[in-house]
Amino acid sequence: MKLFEYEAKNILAKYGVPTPQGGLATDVSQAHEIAVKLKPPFAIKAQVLVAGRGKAGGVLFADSVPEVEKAAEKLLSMRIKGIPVRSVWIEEKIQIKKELYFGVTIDRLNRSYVAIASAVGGIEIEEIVTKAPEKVTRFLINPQRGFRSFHARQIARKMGYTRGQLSRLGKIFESLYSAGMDYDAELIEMNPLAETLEEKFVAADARIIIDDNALFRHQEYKRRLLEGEGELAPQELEAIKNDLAYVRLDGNIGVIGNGAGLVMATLDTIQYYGGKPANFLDVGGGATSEKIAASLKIVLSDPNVNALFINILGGITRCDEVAVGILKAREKVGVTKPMVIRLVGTNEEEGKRILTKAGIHVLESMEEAAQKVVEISV
Amino acid sequence: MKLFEYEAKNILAKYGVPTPQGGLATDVSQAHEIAVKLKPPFAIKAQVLVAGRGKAGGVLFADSVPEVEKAAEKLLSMRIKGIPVRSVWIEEKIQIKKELYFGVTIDRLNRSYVAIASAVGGIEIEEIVTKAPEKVTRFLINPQRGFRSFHARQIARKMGYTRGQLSRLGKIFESLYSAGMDYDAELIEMNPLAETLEEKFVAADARIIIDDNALFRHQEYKRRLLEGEGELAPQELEAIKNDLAYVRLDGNIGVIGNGAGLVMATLDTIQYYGGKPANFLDVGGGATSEKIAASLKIVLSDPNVNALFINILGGITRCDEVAVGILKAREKVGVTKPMVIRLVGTNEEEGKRILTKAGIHVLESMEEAAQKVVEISV
Amino acid sequence: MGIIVDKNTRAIVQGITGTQGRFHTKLMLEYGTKIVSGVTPGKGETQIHNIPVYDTVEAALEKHSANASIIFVPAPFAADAALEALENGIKIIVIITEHIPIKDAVNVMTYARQVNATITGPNTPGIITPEKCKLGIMPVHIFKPGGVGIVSRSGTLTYEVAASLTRNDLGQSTCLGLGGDPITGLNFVDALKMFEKDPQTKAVVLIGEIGGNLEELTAEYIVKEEYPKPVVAFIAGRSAPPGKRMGHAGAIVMGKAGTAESKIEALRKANVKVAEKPSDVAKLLLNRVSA
Amino acid sequence: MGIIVDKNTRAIVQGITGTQGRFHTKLMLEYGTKIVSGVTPGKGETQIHNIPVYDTVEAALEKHSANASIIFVPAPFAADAALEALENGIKIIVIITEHIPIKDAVNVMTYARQVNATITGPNTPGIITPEKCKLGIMPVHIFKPGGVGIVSRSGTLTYEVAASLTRNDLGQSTCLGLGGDPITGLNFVDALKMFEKDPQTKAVVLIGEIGGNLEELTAEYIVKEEYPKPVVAFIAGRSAPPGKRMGHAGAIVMGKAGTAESKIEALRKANVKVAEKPSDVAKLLLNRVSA
Repeated sequence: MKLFEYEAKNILAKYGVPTPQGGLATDVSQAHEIAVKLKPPFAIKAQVLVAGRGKAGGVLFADSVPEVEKAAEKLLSMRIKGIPVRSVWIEEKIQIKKELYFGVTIDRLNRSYVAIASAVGGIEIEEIVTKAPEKVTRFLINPQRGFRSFHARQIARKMGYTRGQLSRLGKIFESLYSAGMDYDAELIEMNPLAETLEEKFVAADARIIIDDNALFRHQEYKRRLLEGEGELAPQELEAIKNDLAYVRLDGNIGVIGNGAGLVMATLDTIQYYGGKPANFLDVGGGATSEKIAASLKIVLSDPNVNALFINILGGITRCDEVAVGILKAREKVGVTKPMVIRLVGTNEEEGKRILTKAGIHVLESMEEAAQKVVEISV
Repeated sequence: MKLFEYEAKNILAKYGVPTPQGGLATDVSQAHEIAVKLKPPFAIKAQVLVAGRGKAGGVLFADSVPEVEKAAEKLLSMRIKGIPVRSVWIEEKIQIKKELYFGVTIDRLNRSYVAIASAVGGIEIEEIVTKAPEKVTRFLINPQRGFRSFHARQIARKMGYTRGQLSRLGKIFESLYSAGMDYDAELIEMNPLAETLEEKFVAADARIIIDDNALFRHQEYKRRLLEGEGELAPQELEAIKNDLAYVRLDGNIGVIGNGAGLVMATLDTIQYYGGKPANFLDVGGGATSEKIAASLKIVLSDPNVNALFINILGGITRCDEVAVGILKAREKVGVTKPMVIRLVGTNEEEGKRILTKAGIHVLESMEEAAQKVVEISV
Repeated sequence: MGIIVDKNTRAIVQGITGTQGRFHTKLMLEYGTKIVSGVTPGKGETQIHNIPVYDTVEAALEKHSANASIIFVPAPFAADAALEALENGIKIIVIITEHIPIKDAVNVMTYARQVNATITGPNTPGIITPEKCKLGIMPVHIFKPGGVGIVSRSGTLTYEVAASLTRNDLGQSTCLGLGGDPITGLNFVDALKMFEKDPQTKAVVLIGEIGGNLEELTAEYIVKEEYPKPVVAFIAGRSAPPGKRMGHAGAIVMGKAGTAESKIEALRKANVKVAEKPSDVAKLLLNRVSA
Repeated sequence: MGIIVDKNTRAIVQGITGTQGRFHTKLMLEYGTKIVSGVTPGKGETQIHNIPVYDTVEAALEKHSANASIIFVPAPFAADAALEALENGIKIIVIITEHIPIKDAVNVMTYARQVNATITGPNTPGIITPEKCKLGIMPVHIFKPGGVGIVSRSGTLTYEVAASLTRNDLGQSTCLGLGGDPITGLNFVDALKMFEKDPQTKAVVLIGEIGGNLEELTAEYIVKEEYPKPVVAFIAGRSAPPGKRMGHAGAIVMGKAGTAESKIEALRKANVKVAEKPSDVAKLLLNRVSA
């Protein structure tokens, strides 16, 4: 779960990481209230979760309170990559001498957390790694020993700092790690971490992604997610509530399948044959007929969908349950779009019988089915 | 720092350990308010830190609210081992089927924490270990791996429990460990941990000793300690404030020295020659003249003291500083009791010169000095 | 032969009394897997399918020797269950449980490495050495013994491929699900090493997906070590957009890292044939094995 | 000879810029100890008594090889300093700092054991091999080289005894302060083992105090291993009441455990002569050594 910049900055501030003074506004009068308490110049930043906010014009600067109001008004009426801006974060603009990067994320190969630091910042870390690998320090964290203050100082030293700056940076790194662990972050980063003209350090921007699987330990954010306070499409929200994995895409073929890998391969196969998937939807293992029905409802609520592909390879999932779910959905939701169904595996015969009896044709080959649905969709 | 039973029980309850319903009262009307909210029968327990409260009559039982009031009144006017009872804890009396013991403390030999469990409880753990060693389970905790729920269940199993009781006990053990670690407890124990007639478990009594050296991480308790809310003698409180190690004893020879081992040996030597020390006071290393003066003031404020023994072996501590401190104290506090001073080590000559000039005789042998102060004191 | 599990594997089932644990214990027993006991805290001294259940792993092992464990314990407690197995000396662990927090998984893997244990999963369908031993939840009729080792990050996609291999008379030595999470006990290179040593395995199928760079590192390994057995791969997620988690916690393209293109390119450079569609795996394999 | 430290010991000082660190660095240098560098985070690139100061142990070791560290860092940060030294490969560590929380000390000791490092302290006056090396804060004029090893839980009491030995012409091989805390790196048995192997040490003085049962376990060890060198002991705290901490965090009688009586009895049973007063140690030693 991605946190908004203001959420991330509030967490960092709680852990003692210097962040710019600021506040969150959802309208112009709030923007005024916040700005009058701050020292100019100001930065006004649209609070959206999509990447590339800066390039999309989502960050503005101002020298006076009236300018802040104007900027806030502009941003709050904007859409960034289709997402309406609901709030802006107004903060004191930092005088940056140098932009650094520091983050903690997971290292799949080493099955551990890793701290990544760079004396170059402000651009995506992957880009930094490509452009200036010699500026990047990676430090693998042993979970039994933790990330201790001296580790943090060793990293600060590798970045070229000494004395007071080294100590200050070390404290910031240590705090960021603590925040990351406490919040089960799969990514926590300050980018840029700004070195100011006064040789201090401030987290100019911050990003936290909480491990979805650990959200049960962070109910306040889980609640925020389920209340739709994020930027989820209605289908995505409905999927979370039904414990389904759904991703909206920009095509026209609705896809439902069991198993993440199988559904991904289904999308790929559709694309291979020249079609465009409208979504990814994995019903998971052992789905009940109710879950199948809910999936159909979600996929069909996307107005772009003009054909449906249900791809089930029954292992734990029973084909007869799937068949019943499809009929249920047809009854309740009213399936008006053409459907292609591929159904093999556990209780395959019974499933086929149910569907065939209801006048629905069932295929056995995934590729054949994919070709067919592509034909229908164009 | 020892916590009161009610403090320990509140911590345990916060960590999900079942404790009897109850409340704290400092007068009879509060006792009434608490009792009417509880179900009889009741236990009324004097909140004192000294050991042997039960035998001293500090725990009473009642079947009705008026009886609770009577019991509270009685306890609140009592002294237990010289300590006035300032508050009572009133709780629902548990129907105990069996008394168990569980605690976490430090294992000096293995330099780790150890969980100790026993299927016999209600008496001091040392006594349990002596009387029924076969009932006692010791589990060394690896700090890098922690004390996990399965460790707790393994212990519950060794105590003879299975199924639901094993699970419930396991959860309680795990919670107690977490509380102990979070509060830097050098000892945290439930004794007895009561098995009820309903096969549930309740911490009938609880004890927590916070590591004094970790009190800086637990300011709320440090504050409580310094505010004198404990049971410290005025001298002990004054010593804490001056960063001096002071223990009040029941003799008449006031003792001041530098270094815990040296002061202990000084007390032993006084006793060896037939005298009775009034206190232990260690000024620590490198004491300033102000600290020496404060020490004299504390020791002399004990009315039992009729002679003083100052034993300084200067290493970091400078003998001249000690001498100046003694003169300062004599001036300000007015030292009316006879003093025996042993002063050797760093700047010994200068220290002796200062004191001799002021008419104070200084000895070099600790044993000679001890003999002399014993002579004076009887 | 095959890898990790065989006829001699003696397993306990942790979380045996839950719906999944109970159901799959039955299926594993039917397949011939030696399940010697089950563990569910609080449910000791009972039986499931005539298998005795204990409160702790320690208690289970006192009565029945075992060298493996399969874990169905719910996510919040699953890491603890794995640590319990490890601390009691079990060296082969299959964690079926999905949705284990990363932090917990990292802890388990650190400990496992210290004691040299083999962990499959979490979020895996498990491992099967056809007609010898199944420690997992896969449907069994799609597998048959033979010379192809399969290692995969995906469950149903493995079934898709295995079924197609079986239809083409390409039996399997062992099929191993690494698990769909970002942190798993084994990775492709670990599996390749084991398949290399296994005389029954003549060729390896590697089923990857978007997210991370383990497929790329595997390609490097194949080149560097001149891996001696033919490898055929399928990578799911060519059509996946960046920044979106495709069902699996581990299946996500972050910025430019973890794309299917990058993986396919790396593997092709390592002379691994990469299938366009799942059904192409069998064809490519037939070419490689006969070639 | 002597134990742990000698002419070849090359030490860094962690916390060198504090009042104590600075003062005692000077005294150690004057005694001839090889202090090669100092470490204080935030104070790198300075000098103290011509000794270069670095921000991290890593930086210090890159410029000057060292095999020991003495720590004067304030209590809240001292455990971290010890871990820094350990992780950077230092195997001899003296922790002078007092008031380190037990939880922190336990962490340090666990790590030290894993990497086979020797930790003296915390809350110790340190260690001195007279006229060879001093890693500590003890006054030096009371020591002289000779054949008696001293191991003690108390600082000033060690000085009292050492001064009295020196007056009686009984020089010392090494004097070692274990530290006054309940959790210390070394204990009496560790020291006895080292003194046993040291040819210079002809007899050992053991200065214990109330609290814990390490003196009792030491007595057991002496009996069981038939310890070959004469041992004389002094135990402080015969007059201490139960439940009161006598200055040292570790000096406390809990219930009936940790009393001076119990320790003295155990040692006497192990044929260790126990002195009634500090000054008696020299007499008993003269009897033992000449006997």
